[in-house]
Amino acid sequence: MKRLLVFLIVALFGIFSTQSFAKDQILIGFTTSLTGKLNAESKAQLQGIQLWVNNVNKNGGIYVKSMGKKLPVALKYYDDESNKERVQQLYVRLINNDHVDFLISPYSSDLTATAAIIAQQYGKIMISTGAAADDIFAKGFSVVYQMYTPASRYLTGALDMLKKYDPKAKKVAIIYEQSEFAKAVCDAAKDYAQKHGFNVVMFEAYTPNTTDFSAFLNKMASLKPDALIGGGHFADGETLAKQVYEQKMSLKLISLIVAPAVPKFKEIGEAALYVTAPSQWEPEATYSPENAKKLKLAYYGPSVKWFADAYRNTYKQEPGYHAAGGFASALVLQKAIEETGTLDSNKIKQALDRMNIMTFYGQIKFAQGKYHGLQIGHEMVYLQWVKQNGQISKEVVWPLAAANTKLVFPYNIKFKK
Amino acid sequence: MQKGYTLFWLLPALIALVIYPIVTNNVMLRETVFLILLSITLSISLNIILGFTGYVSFGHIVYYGIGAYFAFYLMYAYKVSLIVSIVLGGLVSAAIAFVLGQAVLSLRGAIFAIATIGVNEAVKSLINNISILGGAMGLYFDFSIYDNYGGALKAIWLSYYLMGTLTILSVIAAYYIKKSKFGLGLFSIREDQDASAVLGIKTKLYKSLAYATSAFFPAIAGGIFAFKAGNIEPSGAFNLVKSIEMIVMVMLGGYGSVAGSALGALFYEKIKSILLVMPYVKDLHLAVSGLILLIIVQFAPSGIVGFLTKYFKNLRKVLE
Amino acid sequence: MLAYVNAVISGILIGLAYAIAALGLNLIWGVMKVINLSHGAFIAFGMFAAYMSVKLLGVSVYTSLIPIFVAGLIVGIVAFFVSLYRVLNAPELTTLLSTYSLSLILIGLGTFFFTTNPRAIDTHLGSITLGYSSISYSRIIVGLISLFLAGTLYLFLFKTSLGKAIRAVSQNPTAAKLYGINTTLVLSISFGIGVAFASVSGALIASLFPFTILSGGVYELKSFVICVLGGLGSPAGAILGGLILGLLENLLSLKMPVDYMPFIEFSILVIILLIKPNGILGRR
Amino acid sequence: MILKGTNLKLSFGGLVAVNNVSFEIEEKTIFGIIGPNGAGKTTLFNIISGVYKPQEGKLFFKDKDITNFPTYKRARLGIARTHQIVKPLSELTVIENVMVGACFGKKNYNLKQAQKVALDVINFVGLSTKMFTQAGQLNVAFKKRLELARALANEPEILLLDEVLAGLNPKEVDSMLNVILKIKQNGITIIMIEHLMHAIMKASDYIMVLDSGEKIAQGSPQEISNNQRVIEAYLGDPKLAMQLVGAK
Repeated sequence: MKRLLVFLIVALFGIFSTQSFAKDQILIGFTTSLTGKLNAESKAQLQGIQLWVNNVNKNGGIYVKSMGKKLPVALKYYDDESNKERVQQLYVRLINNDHVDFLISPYSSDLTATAAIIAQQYGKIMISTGAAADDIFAKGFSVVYQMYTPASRYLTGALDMLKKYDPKAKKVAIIYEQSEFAKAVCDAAKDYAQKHGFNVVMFEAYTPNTTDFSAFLNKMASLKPDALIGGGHFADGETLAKQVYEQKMSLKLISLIVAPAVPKFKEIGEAALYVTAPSQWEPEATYSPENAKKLKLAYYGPSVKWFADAYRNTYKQEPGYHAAGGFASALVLQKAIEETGTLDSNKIKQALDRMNIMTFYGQIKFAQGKYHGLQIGHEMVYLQWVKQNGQISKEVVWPLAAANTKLVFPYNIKFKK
Repeated sequence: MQKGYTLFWLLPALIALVIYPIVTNNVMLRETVFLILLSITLSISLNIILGFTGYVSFGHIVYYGIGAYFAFYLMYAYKVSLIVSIVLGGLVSAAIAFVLGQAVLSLRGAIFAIATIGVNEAVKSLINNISILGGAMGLYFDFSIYDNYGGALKAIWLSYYLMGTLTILSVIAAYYIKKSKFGLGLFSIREDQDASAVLGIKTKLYKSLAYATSAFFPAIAGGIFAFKAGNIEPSGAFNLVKSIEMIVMVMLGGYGSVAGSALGALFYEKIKSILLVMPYVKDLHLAVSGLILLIIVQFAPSGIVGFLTKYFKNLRKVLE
Repeated sequence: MLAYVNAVISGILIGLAYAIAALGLNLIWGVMKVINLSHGAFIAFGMFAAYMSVKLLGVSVYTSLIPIFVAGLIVGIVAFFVSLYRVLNAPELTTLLSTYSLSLILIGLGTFFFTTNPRAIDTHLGSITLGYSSISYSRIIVGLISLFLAGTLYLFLFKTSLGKAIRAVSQNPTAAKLYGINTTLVLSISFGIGVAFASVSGALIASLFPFTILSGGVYELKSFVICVLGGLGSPAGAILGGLILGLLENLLSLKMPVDYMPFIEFSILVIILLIKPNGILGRR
Repeated sequence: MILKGTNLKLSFGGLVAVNNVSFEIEEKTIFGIIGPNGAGKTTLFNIISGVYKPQEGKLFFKDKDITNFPTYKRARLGIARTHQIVKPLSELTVIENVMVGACFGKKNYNLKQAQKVALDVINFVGLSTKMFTQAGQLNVAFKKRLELARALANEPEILLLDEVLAGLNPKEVDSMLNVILKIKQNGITIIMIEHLMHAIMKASDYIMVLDSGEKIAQGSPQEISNNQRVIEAYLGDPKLAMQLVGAK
């Protein structure tokens, strides 16, 4: 029996051992959903971050003043399978086993909310991208910073659009995924709609992974709304748009979060046509140093055109906002490191707290106080899928000041052809 | 039933396991051991209804989830202290199991198994729709909650100590139940329920009590886990896959044996972590664990303990 | 009113597809009293078989049903000998775990080859308009194929000697053995048919909705509910249960949030098991 | 009078298994029940031990109405039984099997006391060599003894024996019969179902005859073997009829 005990202890010693190494790189850790339902968005976000790494290392790395040299950057990431429990285990691992210097969040508000807890528990700075929920930032986190325009300002523009194009359209149906982010968006949209004289005839959630929307659509058809807004993530949003099209729903406006803003959305063909979506960023955006000067902000990092071209050249794909968000999240860290000249968490935190800059991705400024870390600088744009010369493409249609083409209205015009 | 020697080695071994990360102050190791302890608690508890009483509770994770939700909500909404919350969570979960047991334990065999899956899925989808419990997104602590425990890092250690204590208590409880008159009654029910009733055993009461006991410890474990994680959501708390993993642990170790279910949990976690980091196998870990399970079921249905005691009869007293 | 008509029609159509999935599960339970926990994995197998046929071979998803059925039959018979043959007389825990391990292997391999990314098969058949909403032709076709499959299974079970042998074994295995029925053959074929039905239902479902390698689990759980509703072991019950579930899903959701459906379904499962263990039409 | 049944009736679907059966059993006697296959003997046992509830009629134990008592409560009152198809607790050892009987029987012993009682009973029925064998591994004869031992460990006032002699060879039958008679001497009332005519005629003080669920005769072994109706009832089963006549 004693022998067994000794054996057990020895075995434990053998199995777990840690090693240390000299500081010769800046290590940034995160998890990404290489598999699972969040795969499409995660991949774009990851590519955005990787583009940043390649760009920084091409120039020899980031100059860290306290060390007197340029340090290359490296990424350490794991597949979180779009699974919350996995996210928590892996972030503990990133912090304690891989000894990463900084964290970037996983994709999606749900995964970010759980990762944020671990980051906060161990006091590691985490830049959250791909997470727009507001209430993550009402939990008293002091080391988590948001890149996305928060959910509460996500779909309100769609209602403004509807009012502008058809002041008589009052009936709105809201169908959203049961997820942190979609619920936050749609709760805020519902409040906004009711405050502005709309009649919310349907307000329902569907479980994540829903594939059959016929029951929703059937019910919706009988309520005859003018507009459908809502959605959740890519897979469900794409399906919803497809089934709306198959059932020839007579709607004036559809605005769904996430899915239509992903370039892959056009694969559903005709069903994609005239669907609108809010977007964090589009390659057509007009952020520039001149623009920044007008707002009395410093411009930092590459231009919109550089990013869009570099992304296209590297990945042979159109950049979407997930990719831009990924790149920008790392860019923010780079700015803070260069500014403070250290890798010290406390100093970096102070730099982030006072940051207010313009980048290719737009303005970036984080809230202080009760909602510490919430993004308050960045603004949304709206895009619509249209057909030009037989090609389906997306154009920025809202706000009018930023639009490069006019909204096609109403949505159901396509059934009448 | 004579007292054996199982606890004489099992308890010191467990205590050594719990203490090791504390002594070395190794955080990664603590995380690993925490999960092992959780698994041991779950498998030891499931063994009471599955191994002792013979009821295949396929959706047993429902009690873990109920306990976790109850405790989490007390802490989240009413700022009740951790210990009180988890104990209440355990009691509530046990009470629900007792009441539900009155009905579902009248089903037998595979039908009972299906019914327990149904109970788990029903509770999960119910909570998905209760907005004060956060619906499908679940609930998140405000971070200030950890301040009451001396900050987040101390709170994580606290949950580790609690999990260690719980595991040791559950092992002791399971062993003494097995060695008691109550345990004898349960084993009798497992072998032949009708004959047991004729012999004077209050079968319904005994089954329900066993069911409640086997719900109690997982519920507390759920509360501790949720506290440590800082959040809770239905698909994690009522994860059917975890439920089936519990059964696999009991089977791997040996149905009905306390030492067996502890060893089964340890081995299962070990195999899983090895598979997860092995090159080539990593992406196939699900398929490989399926293959291992298939081999156990087909060729060693009585698990590690059954295999050992078959060839080394003397081991029987130390592997109860 | 039209909303109800629509709901009834889509309920019946989808209910028939559910019924095909449940038929596979029910046949296996009826014949060998085994709850096949690899059912969902075989549904996923069918989904991906259909997906591969469409993407790689370019055949229509409906044509692919025939090879998928045959493949399902063969895979099922092999699966029977691998996972069940040795343990048929063991306690139910063993058969549950044995079929579950099979499911782990299949899903594990599936995840390795296909990842868990969502896929979809486009049928592009358009839709028929009824009042202010429409029903797609692909749903109608799925309903009709399901009906055809159910009819064929009925003819097989009641008109062929093998089918009669299957029914005999399911009603009284000992007596069937005494009458010289080769029970091993009957059991393996029934398992094969069960798996073939699961696979074909997977392919049918895949022609309507997007899916991942894990989607089978959802339909497996639905199949449990259906079997319990209609009576475990009764093929006719599976059809009835499928229709009830399809109608419930579509009709109830007109009056209450759709999200409550899973709760209602599983509560029905537990309650029926407790008060009418032989299904809503069964005797106590 | 220790046990009394009045107008007991139980049917399954259309089949009446026990129809209007009444009986009274005196303390410290052996009460035999015989009848052709399907006469309802085991069903009657199941009614007495509480496995089934009768649809009509009442059951009294020492003038107490126990018709609606659950099974376990009857065991605790002092009614123990064996099963026609043995029900060993297969994966438990012989001594554990018997301890179950002692623990949950009339005296509600704790484990220590139960162990003592179990040892006595095991010696009494002659199972001491098999004490630590798993019950599932015993042969039929030993399994029958185990059934008996477990029931005895309940320390009952009434012992129901359902064909404990079936399947035993003549030597085993004799030794089992001796055990049964010894049990009677210890002051326990025995009700036994048996097909082995010579054995039951020898052991019983009274015999009740059932046929198709109905009681067709009751009396001393002598009276029964001369009863015309009983012989007629057995004509369907010539072998038993011969035994019946031969046992005169």
